[in-house]
Amino acid sequence: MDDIEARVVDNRNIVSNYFLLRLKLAKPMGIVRPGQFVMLKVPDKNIFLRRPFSIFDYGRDIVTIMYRVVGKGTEALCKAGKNEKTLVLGPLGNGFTITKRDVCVVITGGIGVAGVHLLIKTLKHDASIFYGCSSKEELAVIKDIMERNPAIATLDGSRGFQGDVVTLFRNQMKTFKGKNIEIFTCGPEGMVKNIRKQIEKWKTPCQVLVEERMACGFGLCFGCVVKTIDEKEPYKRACKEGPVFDLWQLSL
Amino acid sequence: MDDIEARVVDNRNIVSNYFLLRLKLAKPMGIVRPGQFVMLKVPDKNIFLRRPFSIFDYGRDIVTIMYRVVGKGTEALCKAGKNEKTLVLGPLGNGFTITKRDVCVVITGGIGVAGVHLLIKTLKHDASIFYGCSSKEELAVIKDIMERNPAIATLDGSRGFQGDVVTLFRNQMKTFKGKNIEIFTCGPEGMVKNIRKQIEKWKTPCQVLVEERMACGFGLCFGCVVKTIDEKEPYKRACKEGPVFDLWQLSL
Amino acid sequence: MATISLTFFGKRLKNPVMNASGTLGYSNEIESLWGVETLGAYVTKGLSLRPHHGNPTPRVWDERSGMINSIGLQNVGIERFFDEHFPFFQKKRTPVIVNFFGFTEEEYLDCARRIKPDRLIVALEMNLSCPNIKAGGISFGKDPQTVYEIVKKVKGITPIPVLAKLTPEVKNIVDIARAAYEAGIDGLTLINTMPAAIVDIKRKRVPIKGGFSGPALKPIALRAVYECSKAVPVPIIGVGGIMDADDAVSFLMAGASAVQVGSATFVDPYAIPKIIEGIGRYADKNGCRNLHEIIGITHE
Amino acid sequence: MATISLTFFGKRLKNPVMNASGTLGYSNEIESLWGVETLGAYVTKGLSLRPHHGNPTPRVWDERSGMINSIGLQNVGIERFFDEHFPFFQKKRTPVIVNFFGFTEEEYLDCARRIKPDRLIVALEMNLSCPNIKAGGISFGKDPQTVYEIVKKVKGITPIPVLAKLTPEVKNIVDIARAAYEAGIDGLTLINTMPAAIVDIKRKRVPIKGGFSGPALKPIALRAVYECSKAVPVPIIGVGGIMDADDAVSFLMAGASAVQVGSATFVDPYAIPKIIEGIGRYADKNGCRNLHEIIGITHE
Ligand SMILES: Cc1cc2nc3c(=O)[nH]c(=O)nc-3n(C[C@H](O)[C@H](O)[C@H](O)COP(=O)(O)OP(=O)(O)OC[C@H]3O[C@@H](n4cnc5c(N)ncnc54)[C@H](O)[C@@H]3O)c2cc1C
Ligand SMILES: Cc1cc2nc3c(=O)[nH]c(=O)nc-3n(C[C@H](O)[C@H](O)[C@H](O)COP(=O)(O)OP(=O)(O)OC[C@H]3O[C@@H](n4cnc5c(N)ncnc54)[C@H](O)[C@@H]3O)c2cc1C
Ligand SMILES: Cc1cc2nc3c(=O)[nH]c(=O)nc-3n(C[C@H](O)[C@H](O)[C@H](O)COP(=O)(O)O)c2cc1C
Ligand SMILES: Cc1cc2nc3c(=O)[nH]c(=O)nc-3n(C[C@H](O)[C@H](O)[C@H](O)COP(=O)(O)O)c2cc1C
Ligand code: FES
Ligand code: FES
Repeated sequence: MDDIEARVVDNRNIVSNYFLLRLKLAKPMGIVRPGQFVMLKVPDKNIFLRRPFSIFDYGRDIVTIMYRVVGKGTEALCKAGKNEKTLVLGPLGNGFTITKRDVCVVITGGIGVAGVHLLIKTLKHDASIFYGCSSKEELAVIKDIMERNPAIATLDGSRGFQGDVVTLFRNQMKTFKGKNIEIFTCGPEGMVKNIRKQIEKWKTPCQVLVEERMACGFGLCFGCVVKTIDEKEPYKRACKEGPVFDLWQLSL
Repeated sequence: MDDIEARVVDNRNIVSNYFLLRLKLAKPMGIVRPGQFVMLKVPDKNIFLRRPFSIFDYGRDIVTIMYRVVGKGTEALCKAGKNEKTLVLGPLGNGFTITKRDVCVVITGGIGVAGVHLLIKTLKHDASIFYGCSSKEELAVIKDIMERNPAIATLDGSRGFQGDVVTLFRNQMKTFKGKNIEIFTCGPEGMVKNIRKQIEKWKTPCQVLVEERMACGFGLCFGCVVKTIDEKEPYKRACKEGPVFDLWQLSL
Repeated sequence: MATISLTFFGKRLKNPVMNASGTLGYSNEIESLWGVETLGAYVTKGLSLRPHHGNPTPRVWDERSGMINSIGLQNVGIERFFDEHFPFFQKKRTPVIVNFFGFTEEEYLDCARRIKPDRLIVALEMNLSCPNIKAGGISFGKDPQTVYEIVKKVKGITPIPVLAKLTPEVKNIVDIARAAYEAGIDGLTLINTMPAAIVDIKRKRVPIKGGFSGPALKPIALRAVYECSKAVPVPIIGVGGIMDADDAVSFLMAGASAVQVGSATFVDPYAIPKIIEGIGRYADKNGCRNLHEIIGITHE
Repeated sequence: MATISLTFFGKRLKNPVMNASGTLGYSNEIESLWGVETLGAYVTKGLSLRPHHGNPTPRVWDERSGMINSIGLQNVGIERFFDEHFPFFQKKRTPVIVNFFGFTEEEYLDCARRIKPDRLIVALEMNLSCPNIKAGGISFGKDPQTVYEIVKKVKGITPIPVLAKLTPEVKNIVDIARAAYEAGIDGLTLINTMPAAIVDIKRKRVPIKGGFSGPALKPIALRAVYECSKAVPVPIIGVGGIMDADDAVSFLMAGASAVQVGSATFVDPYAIPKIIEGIGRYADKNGCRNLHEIIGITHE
């Protein structure tokens, strides 16, 4: 991990408020594991703190980030032009742990895919992917993983299953029967809670990438905590002990 | 007066810490009188307030400013590169009043010349100019008024009279004997006080351009006051009632 | 189109945006750029019974996220203000809020007594940050008890609605707000500048100590507005670091009925008209027919 | 070359720069970037007698000129700190200042009692901004009388030098500094965060209320340091909005003997080593052989 100067290569609008940002680093980052993130300086004088973003992709000094515009930091970020200078602190946090399983199931939706994209790339072809979004237009976001044949749910039914991604997963759960599966997920809290409800009975292993507001990104401030079932010390730092947690350790 | 968008044409170091900044205005400024000034936005995120600068020259949408680097605002200003965007509020304040006299005497020193430069240009050839600075290198600052044959004083004696500009003026006072003269000056408080001492006896008419820290530049804040002999209301706004004052009204 | 006008102490204001006291001259200084009739109301420079000379310079200093001022309450006095400047507002039919102060309790009372009700005068705004000479220079606004007493007396003297303008340098601003409310205050203006100082490291000195204003003040002011508007049921005017329409909307949502803009005008002399326009645009865009729909909405 | 080392309560510190409490983890978090032995002294996260869970999220929020935090004093407690983290500082021979707090007077006293003198412990730093449960949640640092009492008692219990860390949200910080001094305090840390709030206009709510830190705090902190260092003859540690070496030098000139850096580390994790280097460069460039030549130089 280090704080590295970087320049914007491109900062492209994919669809609606999704952007893909590629940054050229002045020197290589450390070894990147799927699920790790960076703290990115937003090149705008009104933004004080850095913002955490999952490493969407990384290779040859280019780090790629996919982000959705949701507030003042990301609004400012989407205005960053080619060659604009910034700083990238990373790689940070503990990524996903890939253990040998019969099937790795990745469930995600919306911008959540940014957190599992590198994981999907790493998992090769032994993975079952579920992706949910509002309509078929949004599928532009997962263009480069379409070849992995993800099961798709759209809220408006314009493509794939009509409904939310957890219902789609539930409908297909029987196909995993008897198999040794592990779930990997990243997305809104509501989705994670729904997944939990579906697998409560079997306590299926499940790794969750959580997103919390951060100030430092590497354990200094205790700003980014998530509540766990550890009674002695319930609040764990998402940036340091996470951002990937065992679902069954979380107190949702 | 208006607040006008502008871009840096060039921002040139003349000598030591003197700079000449030319700005192209998006639209013409109002009619400019010698001694008026602008409030300039310093294009740097750490500079909150604008800075006042005399209009060194003005013509065809180009306003020129000569400045000396003395603190954080001017330090930031000298980093402004070609085409950088800024804002120019002006023209502001009351300039010099040019009345018919036998001789107009302009006494100035150092960066003070920036305040009287346009006056000198306007006065045509019926003016007697005294300029003081530390050494002959600094004369680069008055290059374009050298043709007006200014009397020069340098502290190190490397050119002209060795000593300060007010002593030089005193030495030549007899040449003005019997003439109806008026003095115009702009410079450090010490210089103005010295001039006053020299002409105290005759109460020679004298207009002084004062420099005070400003926040608004046009009478809103009462930040830029100078003390006058008006007992009822001693503090007058340099930006609104000035920046040019009658020396004999000031309480120095 | 949404209306952003409002009724404030029974008077109709075009919009909820005013200048902050001491940041828009005496009357017509801004006229070459825009007219004071643009304002919801014009707030006067702080006025006292007798004219006051103010502090020597430097009086203003730049700071990364705002500015420091130490004007020292220079003003021509109430009488000259009403003789020389008030007619301008009458001509322009612009509602006025009269900011005033005193160095003794008697001076506050005399001020309040001198200001006669007028169709255009919306309210008096008591600046409680003024040093109380009899109390060794500690400002009037520091103790709930002192605030209670002076507000009670001023309210007993004038029929004009009275706003108390509070300083943030107190133990607990909500206690001060409550004291003013119990004494019968009609509204609050929150907040005045925060005491601060600058060090000039080149010249190794402290060139200025004074009041800090500008963007740095905003979250401090927002908290004061939020807490006080929950605690006392009188209208609040929010002030502190408002630079754009979003900032102004933040104050309304925190519980302010109107806002004042100070230092922003020095950075951009068109800040006030831009903010007024921006609030209108915000309302239109968000289908907000009336500002009451957002005032204090964060309380729920 | 100039020396920027100093003697603080009889201990030698390499330089006058410390982290601010709560902004540099428990011990080794920064080690992959730079070592804690770089610091003049390491200041611990606020510790209490018993472990404390802290507040739910959101705990941090970005603001134009700083940030707001509402961590809620989460910590593992004094015992676990000394068991699990203190040995790290021993190994690294890094001087430590132990920041602590309590929700009752007894908890403060118990904390002070538990911390045993050690070669590496430079001082205890009492965080007086903690809510006093018995006084209805008003913090200990608000009243000169309360401050006097608690400081007096803590001083009676521990042989270790004690610093009082004061909140700026008081009537007059100099009165608080004087009360602490009269009770025997050994030094002051000025200042803690300023209470503030954020409005999220998109979601029409106040997502966080908490302490404001960062550049916006600097002139407020500088004034506290300047006034208090003139009023009381004990060493002062300046903290609030220090982003670079010039800021640190400003605090020294205002009267601080040392400085702490908090939020700057989140913006630039190398801020502290850069500031240390920058102070050295400043001293060299200005022919300042020893920091005593500039500490409090603005007082003259
Ligand atoms: C480990 C990690 C990885 C992340 N990866 C990505 C990513 O790859 N792509 C992406 O678009 N986003 C990602 N996020 C979320 C991203 O950091 C936030 O969306 C961003 O910081 C919002 O900044 P803002 O100023 O635009 O929003 P703000 O105006 O600050 O807030 C807008 C809304 O976003 C929520 N929010 C703000 N910060 C966070 C945060 N850190 N985590 C979750 N919600 C937040 C707020 O609560 C609020 O509702 C990640 C967050 C974490 C912790
Ligand atoms: C009407 C007017 C016209 C001016 N014309 C020119 C000009 O043509 N060229 C030029 O170089 N300067 C001019 N000045 C001065 C110029 O405004 C200041 O030098 C500048 O604002 C300093 O900013 P800073 O941030 O670099 O200095 P700071 O760091 O703010 O201060 C550095 C030093 O400069 C002094 N200073 C700061 N502001 C002013 C000020 N407004 N007036 C006088 N002293 C100040 C301070 O007291 C301090 O000693 C003029 C000032 C006025 C009021
Ligand atoms: C130059 C200046 C003069 C001020 N004069 C007064 C005053 O006379 N009376 C008063 O109550 N407040 C005065 N204030 C405080 C402002 O009205 C306002 O409360 C403060 O500046 C915060 O708002 P801002 O951040 O928008 O500037 C003054 C502020 C400034 C900057
Ligand atoms: C995330 C965070 C946690 C903090 N925790 C503590 C604490 O536990 N005890 C304490 O006395 N101060 C605490 N503070 C206050 C800082 O020590 C410091 O006084 C304040 O942040 C101002 O300095 P800065 O502007 O350099 O950040 C904390 C500040 C932050 C930002
Ligand atoms: S963001 Fe600071 S501890 Fe996680
Ligand atoms: S600078 Fe504001 S009145 Fe002159």
